[in-house]
Amino acid sequence: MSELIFERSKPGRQARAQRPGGEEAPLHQIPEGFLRQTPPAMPEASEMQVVRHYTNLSRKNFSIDTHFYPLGSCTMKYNPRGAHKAASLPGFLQRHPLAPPSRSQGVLSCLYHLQEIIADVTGMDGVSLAPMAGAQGEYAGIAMIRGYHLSRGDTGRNEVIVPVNAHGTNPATATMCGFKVVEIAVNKDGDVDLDALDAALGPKTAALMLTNPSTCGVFERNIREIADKVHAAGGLLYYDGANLNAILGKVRPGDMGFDVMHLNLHKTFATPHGGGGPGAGPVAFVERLRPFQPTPVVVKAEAGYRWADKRDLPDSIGNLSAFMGNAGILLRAYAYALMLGREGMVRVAEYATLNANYMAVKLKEAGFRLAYPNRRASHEFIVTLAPELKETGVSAMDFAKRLLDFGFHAPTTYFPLLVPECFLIEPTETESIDEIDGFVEAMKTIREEAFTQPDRVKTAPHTTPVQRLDDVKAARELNLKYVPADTAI
Amino acid sequence: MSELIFERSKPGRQARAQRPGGEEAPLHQIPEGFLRQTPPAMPEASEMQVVRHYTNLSRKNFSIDTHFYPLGSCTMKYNPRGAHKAASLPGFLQRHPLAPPSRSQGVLSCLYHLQEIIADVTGMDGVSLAPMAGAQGEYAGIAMIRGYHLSRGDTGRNEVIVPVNAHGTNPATATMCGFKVVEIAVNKDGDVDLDALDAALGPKTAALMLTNPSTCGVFERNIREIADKVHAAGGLLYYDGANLNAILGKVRPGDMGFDVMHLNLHKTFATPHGGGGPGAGPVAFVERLRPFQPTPVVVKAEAGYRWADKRDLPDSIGNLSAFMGNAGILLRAYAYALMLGREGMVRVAEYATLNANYMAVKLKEAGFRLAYPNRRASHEFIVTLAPELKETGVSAMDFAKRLLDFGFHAPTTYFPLLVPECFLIEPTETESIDEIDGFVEAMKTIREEAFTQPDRVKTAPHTTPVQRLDDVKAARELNLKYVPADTAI
Amino acid sequence: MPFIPHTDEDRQLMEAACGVASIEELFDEIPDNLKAGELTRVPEGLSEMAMLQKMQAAAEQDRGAVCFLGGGAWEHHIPSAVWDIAARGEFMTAYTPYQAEASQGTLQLIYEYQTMMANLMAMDVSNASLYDGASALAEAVLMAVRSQRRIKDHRILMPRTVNPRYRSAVRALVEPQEIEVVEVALDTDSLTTSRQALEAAAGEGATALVLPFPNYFGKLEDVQALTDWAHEQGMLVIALVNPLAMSALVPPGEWGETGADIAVGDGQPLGLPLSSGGPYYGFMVCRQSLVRQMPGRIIGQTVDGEGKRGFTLTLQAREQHIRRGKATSNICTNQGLAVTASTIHMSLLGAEGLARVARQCHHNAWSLRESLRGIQGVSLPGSDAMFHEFVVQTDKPVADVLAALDARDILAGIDLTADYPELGQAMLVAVTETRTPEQLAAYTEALKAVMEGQA
Amino acid sequence: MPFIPHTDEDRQLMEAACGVASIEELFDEIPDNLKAGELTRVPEGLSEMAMLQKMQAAAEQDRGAVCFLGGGAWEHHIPSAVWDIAARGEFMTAYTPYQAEASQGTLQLIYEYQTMMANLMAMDVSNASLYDGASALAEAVLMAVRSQRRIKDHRILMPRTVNPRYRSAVRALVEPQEIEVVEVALDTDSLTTSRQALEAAAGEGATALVLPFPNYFGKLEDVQALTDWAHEQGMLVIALVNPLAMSALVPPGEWGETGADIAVGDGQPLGLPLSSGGPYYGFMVCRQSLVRQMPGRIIGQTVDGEGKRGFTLTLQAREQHIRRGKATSNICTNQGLAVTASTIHMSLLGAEGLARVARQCHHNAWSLRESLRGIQGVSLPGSDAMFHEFVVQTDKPVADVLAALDARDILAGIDLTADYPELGQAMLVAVTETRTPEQLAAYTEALKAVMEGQA
Ligand SMILES: Cc1ncc(COP(=O)(O)O)c(C=O)c1O
Ligand SMILES: Cc1ncc(COP(=O)(O)O)c(C=O)c1O
Repeated sequence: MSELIFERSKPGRQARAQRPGGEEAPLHQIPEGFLRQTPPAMPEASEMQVVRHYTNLSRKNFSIDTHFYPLGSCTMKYNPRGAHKAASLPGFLQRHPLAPPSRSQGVLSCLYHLQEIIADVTGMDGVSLAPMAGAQGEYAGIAMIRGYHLSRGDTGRNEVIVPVNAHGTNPATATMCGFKVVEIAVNKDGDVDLDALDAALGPKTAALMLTNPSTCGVFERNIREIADKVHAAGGLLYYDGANLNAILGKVRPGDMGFDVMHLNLHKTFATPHGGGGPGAGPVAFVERLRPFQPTPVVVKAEAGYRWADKRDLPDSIGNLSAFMGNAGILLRAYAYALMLGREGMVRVAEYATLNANYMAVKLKEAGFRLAYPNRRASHEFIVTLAPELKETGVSAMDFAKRLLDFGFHAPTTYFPLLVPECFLIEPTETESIDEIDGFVEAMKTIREEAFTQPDRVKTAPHTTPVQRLDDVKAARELNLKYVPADTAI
Repeated sequence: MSELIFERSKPGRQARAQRPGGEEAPLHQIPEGFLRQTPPAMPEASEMQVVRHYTNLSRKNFSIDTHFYPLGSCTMKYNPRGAHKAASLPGFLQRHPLAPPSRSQGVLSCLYHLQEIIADVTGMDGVSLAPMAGAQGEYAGIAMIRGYHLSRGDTGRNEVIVPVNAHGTNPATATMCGFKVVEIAVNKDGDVDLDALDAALGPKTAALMLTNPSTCGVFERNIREIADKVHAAGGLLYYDGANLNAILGKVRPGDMGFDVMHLNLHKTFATPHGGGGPGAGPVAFVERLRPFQPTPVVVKAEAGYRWADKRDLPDSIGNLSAFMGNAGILLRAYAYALMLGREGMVRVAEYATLNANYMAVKLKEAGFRLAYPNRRASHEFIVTLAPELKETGVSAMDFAKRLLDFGFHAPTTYFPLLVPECFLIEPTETESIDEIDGFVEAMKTIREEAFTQPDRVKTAPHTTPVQRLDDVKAARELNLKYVPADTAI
Repeated sequence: MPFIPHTDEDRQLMEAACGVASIEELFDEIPDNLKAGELTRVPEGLSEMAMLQKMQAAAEQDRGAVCFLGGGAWEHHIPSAVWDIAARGEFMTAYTPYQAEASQGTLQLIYEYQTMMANLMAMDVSNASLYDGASALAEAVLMAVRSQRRIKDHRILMPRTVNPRYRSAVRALVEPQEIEVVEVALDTDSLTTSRQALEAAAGEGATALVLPFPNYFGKLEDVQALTDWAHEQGMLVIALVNPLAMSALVPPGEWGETGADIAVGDGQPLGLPLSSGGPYYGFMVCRQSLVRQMPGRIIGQTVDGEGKRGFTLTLQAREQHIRRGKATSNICTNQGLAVTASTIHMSLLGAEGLARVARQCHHNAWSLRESLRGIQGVSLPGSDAMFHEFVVQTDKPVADVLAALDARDILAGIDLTADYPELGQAMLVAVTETRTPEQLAAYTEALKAVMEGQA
Repeated sequence: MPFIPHTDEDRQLMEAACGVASIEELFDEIPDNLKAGELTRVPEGLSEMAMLQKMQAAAEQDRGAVCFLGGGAWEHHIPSAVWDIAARGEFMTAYTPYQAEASQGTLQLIYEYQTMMANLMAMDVSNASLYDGASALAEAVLMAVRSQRRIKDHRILMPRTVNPRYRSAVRALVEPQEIEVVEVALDTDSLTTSRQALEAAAGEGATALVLPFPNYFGKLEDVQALTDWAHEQGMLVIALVNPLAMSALVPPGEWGETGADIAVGDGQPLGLPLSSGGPYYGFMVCRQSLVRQMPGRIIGQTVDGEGKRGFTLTLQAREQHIRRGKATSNICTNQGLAVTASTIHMSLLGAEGLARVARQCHHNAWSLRESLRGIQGVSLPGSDAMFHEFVVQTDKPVADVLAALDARDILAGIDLTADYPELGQAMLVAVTETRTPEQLAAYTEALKAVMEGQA
């Protein structure tokens, strides 16, 4: 059942209805040297074979539509089918990105209102929807900060400060923007170490990048103090919005003192993750950063909505994609926002937080160790399985794999790195107490197993289409594409 | 994982986005006695819970999109996704059945052309698309025959002749139309026993119902002789079109001498079976039966297409449904016909026949006994597992269940009844030699098992969500709806 | 070759295995004179793209009007999840669940459906579906006849307040079995069926009474009293209901002292798109004591070898594939996928959601009806107690009125003149939860303009 | 509460378990002065029905014109099966396949995708996708820079025949790393890039040369000779290609003596709807020797404990979640679902199907271009060797011409005047396999009418 589509192929087989009918069209006046001589090795299968192959492949995945997926920092919540349907309306799917304003008022009005909604929930002054994922949103934000400093002739600021528990995209983004990364410590309660911050701040500081609540699953209580310190040092504050689900409509990054931020609409606004994307990572910013925002953005004029581009925003960091980012994802997010409404936004944060705290309490009662037992959980929290590893030899990885056998996707493991053997657990607001209790039960059972039959856990998973995979082999003997056995390479 | 949706429910839980917004609307001037007092016990679940429940339920099914399904007489072939998409176009889905002609020319033109196509491939003079499945098509056809005889004052014809291997719907239909059923034998080559036919024919004969090729999987060679006999006796011939896939475009029932027939579009025209329907069962007929056809039918007039009803066809047997039968299925069939085209129709019969004959040969080579070894297979053929049962105690049922473990849906078992321990096998033209060879291999393996470890086969299936089910208990202790454990009934 | 996977090599190999030189030879048992010539009315094959372009053009042609038509099919909102899931290959391309172990998805779903439908009707047992509401009504009539064996000459009381298309379908489907369908006159004032009319039609007695609720005109028959009356006369009561309405109105199981005996109707309001009239599905629910007379498939719960719960087809001895000529019906293929969608639909809405939709339909219809009051030349017959449809009588030819509104992109109602000459110039108007206040206002304005001659 | 399953009872039970009197208390670590007031610009919540009505109205507004726009996104037929399968919950709502054992569906699919894309480009290895074609080109530039460590001051030769939106995105994405992007002049006669212009731009040398094929104007750059020239100068060659065209035209792996080094482009023509510009995906393929410099996820084949084949993320040490500030890119979420669709699309079409589509596009474009020849005031610059786009110059302001055609429901082309002042009044016209002969004729007629003043 795990044949590749290539292994199901046979020369000459084809999904014939999918080609243009009639004779093969001629190629006109294209010189021989520009023509392909050997056709590429591609699948050769009938339509039904393709449908069956990929339908069956899909059945080997866990997904939100089939499983509870408490993946910390990833906000795997229900992706409303209505939003998918809205974005799939023929009028939206068929619109060319360069269609003139006369053929664009529908989509532009949606995007304009989405900009408004995002500005409102973030407490920011402006929004550009252009970035295509969180990391590109970070890039946009940091590039805007760079543009800001440079525009003021403040050219010495070449450092970006990042706490050690930051997501990998934060330091990677800073580097892409040409900055040096300065990592600072986090204290035992999960807050930024203020002394370390003081030590790091200075005339070279361009920005501090922060998630709040952080990936430790706790709210940074000193945020205003931190903001003041950074601003006093002449730096700006970047907010990594990946965890916005925790505080949506409850606390606004703009009010915390942040200058610019991204949102992961594929997290907070429930657009589907798609097995790794596409997402959308709008940037929201305070007034003084407006001139630098990425293009295009929708503006409202007398004659209707239109795109503003480099001509309107000469200081813009520019366009980050060929057109308008992942427009189809933005439409899904807009549909979601319309359904939630203003009351619904706040409820997201409330119930995401309730679920996380409840689950933390239940796991603690079951004997698990919380990484930050004295703190409220935000929408997520950390359990460390270090005691279990020590006593039974069963690691967080083993727990993770064994959970799959119980029909639960594993939480985020080994991130953030500062907590050993950690599980970062985020139930999200769309799961019910029943699923949460079920997960806690499974965790208890596995813990029991760790003591009584550790091998059962260490060799897990047992019920998935494949057993535990050899990652070392994968990296050592690189096999990145299929080559038929009878082909000499 | 097999909880019922009711067992996942909790009072007050709801998929809130799916209700009309705002306040609950008032009920105006409806007297108390007309209002419902206790709300029905219905599921109470969140949108995600419902999505997850039914997505996971679906994963417990075999289907054409996931498995080879060689179910004889059912024509489980690939259901083109393009046809599904065509019928799901908003303009089609949103059209009200009673929309005036001004808002109906699109759909009417499609249905009109489908009538034409069906007339062509059946060799008949007229077509009504009204019947909603094969059985209703049979009803229409037999009722038309009844109307025909009565209209001529020929009131004594109260018998319908049906061969023993006919599908159950044939005799059941005759009964529903008020006829007495006369069963006749089939000879050892699978043909109608002509002596039995002669004996049965007479002044009471209203019709003979016949499938050709029959459910024995062979072509009735004497069909013209049979037709002549029936006609000579004053009866008419009904063609059960369930097996039309075998001869599509190759031989036309009209040319064989049949007077009226149905088609199962959900077989021959590849509309999906949907886990038991919906289908569509158009009737096609010769000229003299036209006045009796069921309504409505599409006619072409000066002003465009329009529906003809009882006013146009006063002798019609009438309408068999509230509107126009399963219009959405008819559109799928039309889309399929458009893609096949005239060449494609013939190819269906050719490759369906090639596959069946190849598979029969291969199974015979593997040691299985064909029921009609001296005959060409049509699009299907029969294997009898009587020898295996005798030698090993493993029945056709056991083979059928064990096949599921190999990822193959079982063929039709124990039908037609006249062949003991039979498998009626129909691979269809959309399966490739690879799937067929795989099935033959599985059959060989199971046969091997029957001799070496019969219990493994008798207790199969082993890999399905449930093991073999207790049908007797199901019928004895009727449990036809869920009642919560704590409810006294 | 669209949809055929064979390569030339495959074909040759297979021909060789069969011992034939060409596929044609496999047809050698068929007399030559029977073989078809070229097809002439089937066009040449199209690619999927060209097919879709053609179909899209046809589909576009029929779009663009706001719909106030009902009469057996209504435009309702269908949650997006419904068809996304129902159209999954595993549901859509499965066969009838004869192999239970390979069909637990479909089987459990139907068991859930049976539960929902029985509960919605407040009755005992449901089958797995019939073709549509009209044919389900015919099957109910046949079932009533089978259940009343002591009666010799079967007469069924059929009020004229039953959908006229249902009435004619019933005639088409039961007449050959020599069952008399007796029409019961319409009270044109109330647009309901009076006890007097029933008594007149009943004469010596009848096998069953059909009670529509709401009736074709959206009015509420006095089902409580009439059920008891019919039972006193020894008749069975066949309820014909809109299932959506049953979330808010009294369900058949609670009519009169003991409830109706059989309930049928069309499942369309529960998640099925209008789609020119189908596929929808007919539902049928009955008392436990009648279950062996029920037509169609029924799913039962059972256990497997390990005692694990599972679901399977049961009571198959009623069905044609076992009982053949003596089966309760000839139905085989039913409307499985429509039921699949409907089950998901009901699960998403729940009792409260359904009732909310029902009330919103009712309220919107009521609002429109109120707003039409006073338009010159318009009258609104019948009592004010209604569900979501109502009759409008006009002093101009209704066909002209409808055409004038059509020209304004409003499908304003169903012309009743042919089916109900006794109502004069009349049309049937339906309003559901999908109609916006703006659309209701536009309707009123347009009708006013047409009726008051400024059209 | 839309999408929240909690009943009141659940909430209370959970609050009690947490030892709080209300949910609000769970937020007690947050300083009060930070708490948000009511949202003012988020409207009130809508039901799914009302939301869809609103979105439907917006979507309808933008429909109705026949599209001849390209410039990086083209209307192609997408087999119906593609999105039916890609939108299955198991693909659409899965996360990045970090837990390999629970993600074999996605992982195997990407491995298949990598194979298809590498084969289509005739190159060694593919990654699992980048955001879009423009950002992929920027990543290729950064990758070239990383691979040419010996060079100190990085200069990238960027012909003006590269899509102007790609050029500006590259600048936006690489400029902070102090890489100079050198524009290479356009030969306005041939609409290609000349060797001379390249030599002039190269000066002392460069890190890499970007070669678009077909270029922005649909023309064919002399990739064979220019690749060898660039390699001789020690530059890497970054091929920027239309992947559909590569089924018929010479692929990057076969350019010149040794092939291009990196190939990128946008996957949109392989199964992605226009959708206002996204989601599409950027693909990237390279020589084996450069694989450790590649950005983005890569899937490798491996085995499980029982030796069974399986697939997993590999070479993760290149990525931000492991390497953080030293990663090859900051990309994390990519365009997985778009790749899923594309993989199914390519499987359905196969090499021959793709080539047929490519040829049909080319032929349709060619036919339209030929039919425009001779229209008064129209000229068709450049050589006749083209793929499926071409430039039309007009002697009237092109903005007016486009507006006049828009009024006839034809989106006739992309206005080039702002991006290419050197071309005068010019527009870029694209034609794909989806355009019918009737639509081509209508275009010609309309342009004729507009240009010859009968508009
Ligand atoms: C905390 C944090 N920041 C940033 C990102 C990057 O976002 P994206 O994957 O959308 O690029 C993620 C998501 O993976 C995240 O969890
Ligand atoms: C031979 C034969 N006749 C008639 C029928 C009845 O058709 P339907 O199920 O569409 O009512 C079938 C299908 O099951 C059949 O196989």
